[in-house]
Amino acid sequence: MTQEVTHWLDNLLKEIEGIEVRRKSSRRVRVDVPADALPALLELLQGRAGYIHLSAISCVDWIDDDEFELVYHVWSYENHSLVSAHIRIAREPGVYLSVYDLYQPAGFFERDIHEMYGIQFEGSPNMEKFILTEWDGPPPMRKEFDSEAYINEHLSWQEYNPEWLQELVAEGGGVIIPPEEQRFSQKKK
Amino acid sequence: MSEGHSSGYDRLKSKKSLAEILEVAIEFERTARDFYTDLIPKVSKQIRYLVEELAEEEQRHFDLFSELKNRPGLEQQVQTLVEIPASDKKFSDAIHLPELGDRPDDQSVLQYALGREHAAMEQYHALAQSTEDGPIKELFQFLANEETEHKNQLEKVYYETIHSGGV
Amino acid sequence: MPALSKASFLEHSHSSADPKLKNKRNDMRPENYEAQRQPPSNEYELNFGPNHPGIEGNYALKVKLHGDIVLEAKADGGYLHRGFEKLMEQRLWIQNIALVPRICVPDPSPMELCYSMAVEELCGLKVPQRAQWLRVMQLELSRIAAHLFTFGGHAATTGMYSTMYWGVADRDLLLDLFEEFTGGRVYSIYNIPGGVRRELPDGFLQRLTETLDYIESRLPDYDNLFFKNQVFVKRAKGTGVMSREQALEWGVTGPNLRATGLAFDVRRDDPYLVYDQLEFDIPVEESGDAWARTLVRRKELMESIRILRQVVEILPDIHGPIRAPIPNPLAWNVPAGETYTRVESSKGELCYYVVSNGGPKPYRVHVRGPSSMHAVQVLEKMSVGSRIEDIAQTMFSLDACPPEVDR
Amino acid sequence: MSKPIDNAKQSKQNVTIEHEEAGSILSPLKALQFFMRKPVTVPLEPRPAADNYRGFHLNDHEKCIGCSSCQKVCDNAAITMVKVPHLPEDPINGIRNLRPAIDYGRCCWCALCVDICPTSAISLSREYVHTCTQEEIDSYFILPNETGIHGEYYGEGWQKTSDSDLLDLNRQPMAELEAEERIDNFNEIVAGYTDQQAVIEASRCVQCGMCHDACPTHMDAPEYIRSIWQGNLEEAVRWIYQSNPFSHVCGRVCTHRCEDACSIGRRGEPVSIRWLKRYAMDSVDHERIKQIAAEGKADYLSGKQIAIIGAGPAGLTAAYDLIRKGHQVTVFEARKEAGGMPRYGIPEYRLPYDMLDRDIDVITSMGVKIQTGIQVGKDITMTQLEADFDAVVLAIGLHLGRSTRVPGADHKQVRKAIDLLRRTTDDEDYEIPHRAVVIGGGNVAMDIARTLARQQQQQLGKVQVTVTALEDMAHFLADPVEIKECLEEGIEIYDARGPQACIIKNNKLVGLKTWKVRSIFDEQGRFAPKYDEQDEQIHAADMVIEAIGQMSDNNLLGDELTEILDWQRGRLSIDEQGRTSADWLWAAGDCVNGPDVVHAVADGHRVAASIDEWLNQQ
Repeated sequence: MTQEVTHWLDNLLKEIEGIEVRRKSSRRVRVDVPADALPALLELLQGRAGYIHLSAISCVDWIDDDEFELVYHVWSYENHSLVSAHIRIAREPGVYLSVYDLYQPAGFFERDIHEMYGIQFEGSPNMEKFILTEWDGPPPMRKEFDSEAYINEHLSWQEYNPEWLQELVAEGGGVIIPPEEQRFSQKKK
Repeated sequence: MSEGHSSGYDRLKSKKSLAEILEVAIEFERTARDFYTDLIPKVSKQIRYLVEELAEEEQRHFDLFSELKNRPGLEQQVQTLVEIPASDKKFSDAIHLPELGDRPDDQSVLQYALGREHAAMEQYHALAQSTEDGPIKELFQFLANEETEHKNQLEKVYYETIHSGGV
Repeated sequence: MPALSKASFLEHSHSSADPKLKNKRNDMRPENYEAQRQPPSNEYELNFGPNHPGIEGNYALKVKLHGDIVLEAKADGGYLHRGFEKLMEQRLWIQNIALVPRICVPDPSPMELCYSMAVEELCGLKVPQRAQWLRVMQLELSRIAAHLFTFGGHAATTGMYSTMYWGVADRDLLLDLFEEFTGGRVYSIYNIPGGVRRELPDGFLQRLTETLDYIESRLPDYDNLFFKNQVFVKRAKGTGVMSREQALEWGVTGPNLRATGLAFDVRRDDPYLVYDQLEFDIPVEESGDAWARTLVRRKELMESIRILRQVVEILPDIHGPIRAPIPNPLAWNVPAGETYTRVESSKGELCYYVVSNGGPKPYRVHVRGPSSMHAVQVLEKMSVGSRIEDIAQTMFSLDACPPEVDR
Repeated sequence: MSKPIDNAKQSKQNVTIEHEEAGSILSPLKALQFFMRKPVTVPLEPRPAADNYRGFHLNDHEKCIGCSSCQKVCDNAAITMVKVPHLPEDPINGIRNLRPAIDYGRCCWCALCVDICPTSAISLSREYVHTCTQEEIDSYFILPNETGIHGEYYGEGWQKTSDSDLLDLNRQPMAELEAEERIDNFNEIVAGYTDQQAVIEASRCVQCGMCHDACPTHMDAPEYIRSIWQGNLEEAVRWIYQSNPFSHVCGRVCTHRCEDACSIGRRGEPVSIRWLKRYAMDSVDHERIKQIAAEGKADYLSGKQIAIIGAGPAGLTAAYDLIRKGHQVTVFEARKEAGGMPRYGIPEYRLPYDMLDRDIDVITSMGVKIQTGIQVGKDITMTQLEADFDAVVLAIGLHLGRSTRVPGADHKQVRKAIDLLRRTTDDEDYEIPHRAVVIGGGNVAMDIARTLARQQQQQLGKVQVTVTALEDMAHFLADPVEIKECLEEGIEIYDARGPQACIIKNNKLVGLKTWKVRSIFDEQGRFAPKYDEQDEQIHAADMVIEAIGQMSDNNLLGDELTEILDWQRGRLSIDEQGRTSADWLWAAGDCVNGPDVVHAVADGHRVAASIDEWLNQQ
């Protein structure tokens, strides 16, 4: 991206209130905006700067802050740069606006995030289940959902009892550290 | 100690019969055994084990040598005259009472014991050297080995006790 | 749990917001599926997949048809969902290198790379030059293998199974190469944050060259059998057409986008590794149909071979380590931060959004598989109006990879 | 959306396939040419895979030490550690009889286990296939050995290479004073780690716990190292205080058996466990350490009184444990200050005494009373202690030096190292020799040699110290670092020299006569030097210092008690809990175990636990 375009983009972004722009590299820009300013920002980026490709929407569950972070990665085929717009929304009720009207790919990402994190995107065309059709537990990508605990509770480990193991047990040996203990526990004081 | 060894010096001649040699040897072990046995109550309890072990070992040698001397079939051999080596004096001297003081410590006891074993080892070794091949030479070699063995054991105890190491 | 009797899946799926139906999650199971009398109509519903030879992977397209014309289509995923993104949050940074290639079976190498690049960026690791060239080699080999696989699959959808056999057999030669230099035939697990795990075996470049020559010599045969085959040409032309505007609007990338005439390729336009030092062209086609998409891939084979030949030439002169020093993987805290890495896989733009909170495990890994665009919304839209026999072809011509969607 | 797209970059096509034109309905028939070709057939018999192939696991049971790093790095929890009783188990040398068993229902063949293995015992084979029916599912769980899953060795595929090794085999370097900076003073030599170094060093640990098993007091080293790595130093101190209240001392002068057992040390330099402990202790505020140490202290008094003789690591550790349990503890110390052997045996350049004071301060701050300058046996008798206290602990250390008693060893210029070190600590003057010869090859010998060297440099401006040791360099009992630093400081070391006599001329000591040692160990590996009497040397000296061995001053027990107690080969006989044959008397530390700080700490814990149990039963 040329210097000129860089300046032009920076100036453009200044139009949004409460925006924080960080240029991470020549082709990566991080933008933090208040949640309610995001649609305007995207509109600006798309309409005036050629960021027509929504590469992805990523969701991060910052459970300690009681917030979800939504990151909108948009790419400009003209500027050859990728802007990642970060917003934070409250974890409860976990509702945000759909950007489907601006970017059609948002339909998939919003549906996915809804399924995995339980965030409701108002105005998104399709909030149906897609991957977790038979799942009625909590949205599994939320940090409070402990999938390892769930697995240990609902499924059992394959039991083996080969001859060599029986021989070792007869000798006084055998399984000492099962893998789940090594992985899931840490020495308690 | 009994009077038996007071005349020991007289018996030192250039040649001795095997019987005589064995007698001195038996005397050597006996005096040592008695010496250690007497010492047992005198030393502090913490090193008493050492003196007890030494007394036991000397008793074992005493028994061994006595048995040898009286072994049937050895009557002929015990009369054989054997050239006595230069170490004989040192060996015979060791029959005398040592001066370890009232309450010897472990190191003094060990040093004394080592000295005794060393003298005995040299004596038998020299006897074996000066004897022609045959059962008598083998006997001396056996005795020399016995004493060497004991001395080696004591040396290990000595170094382990005194050079406690790693400090 | 009461069986859902009267609602078709289409009706049902619209009603997920209805609390009364919330628990009826097993309605899709055969034992809960009651035959129903259709209303007098020529419309009917068909489950296309998840187990159907015309479907790429375990995936389903549920279509509503009038005669053999598709009125409505719904993509149905989840059959391959293994919860990779969640799993990655529970594994050490390094452990994920064994996990990521499994997200896309036919083209696993870009997955490894994209993840490794993200970790490297977060840690500020500088990847040695030699490792970068080795990575390019791996990626391009993987692209060739993936394209051969796709042609095979695509040909099979039009009944041309010989091409499939050829494609799979020739791909096997590439797998032999993978086995030799990465230790694994399908999942190379060759990348590691910081570089790659193995130096090349002796004489490898020679064998690589031989295989490239062979693959190249086979291309005319493929052309005769498949690409010039009038059965294929006639079936593919005009099938699954997407205009450039539509492609852009739908977020389509990769060969599918290039088949609409837009020469966009992450390797050139957002370069990584040493792609900016390599000479290669970006093949495009204009018509945006199944035929164009397949042809773009066919041309990309040549470009990949071209790139690999450059690698063979340059690699012997690139010396030095193949991995930057990395901390003990059992005690590796990646500095807090986030990064969005992006590579061009055989299917399009593959991105990883990786977040670290400074801990020993990733805080969040979001995998943006290229197929998540063209295997869901785009496929749904493009299927409408097509004929039932073209569904499979459309899907294969898009090179939809369901595990990328399911993750 | 109708953005104008810049297509200028669209490149020219060099591949042209004229499909429509050239393609004909007959093109596919060209494939018929292959009809006559000989088909490619691959024989069914097994063939070895490529050299780098990641097949099934191979494990060299001789090399494998059972550290379970493979299990930790395994992605899929495919590795189970199995005890194999017939294999050797040796915690001191860092060997466990655990071996990894692999569940091929879970393994993903990533080979991270190979890349991390500290011993490089694991590799993967060049074998492709294993499969079975449901009935034979047990065949998916194997204990790999050198031959592979089917016992048919196909050769090693993926092995550890320097490229793929995931372990950092090199230590963080420790900043130290150079020889010329340290030779004229007693400043601490080792600088300690910086924050960054400590985190990097801590990150080298694979958390195998070999160190924990080898440590006499079983310190939770993996846990405190992990805490250091995580930057949680208070947590590290908390872990440290679980097992060792003498960690300022042990962080500096511990014999670090942990490091000898460290699995990283199999191929590289072991993790600097000792310096990491020191780092954690030095980094946390002393007042905070006191609070952490006091966590969990009983908030009641048991009413029991315990006397401890000797305020060294063993005695004070016992005191620390006992006061935590609510007992009242009085410690009797014969010397001017508490600290025991660390204060009176270890020079300050290795252990600054204010660090020792901190450890002691933590213990006294919890309510332990220390009475210094009280000689048991003289100022107070054992009988009195027995009467006044519920239990007594004897932890008197080894304060008497042994003498070689070679001829001339009774000369007044033949001194004992431990006496001189004590005098140095207590600032008692003694005449600094111009030429000193030290007898001994252990750490005490090095301590006195280096102490004298410093004093010579300070007072005479010149170092002339010679160390003679029975052992050869390869078998020195002293820490290799001590030897290295000795040499740096200009001290001469003559190894394999056995002292024979102190040469005295005109009543003046002039030197030490030594013989060459031919061998120091017998066939059984016991200490039994053999000399070469021909190789004799005289080492000139105006002072000979004997640093060969130490013993405890058991006279304080008195004849009567000595007679009552059971003894075991010269040492007080104790049971596994450290209790003597008298039910009120326990013994701990160097006086029963020989010299070792961390062992003394372990002892202190042991007797405290035993006393507490006994008191609770009453």
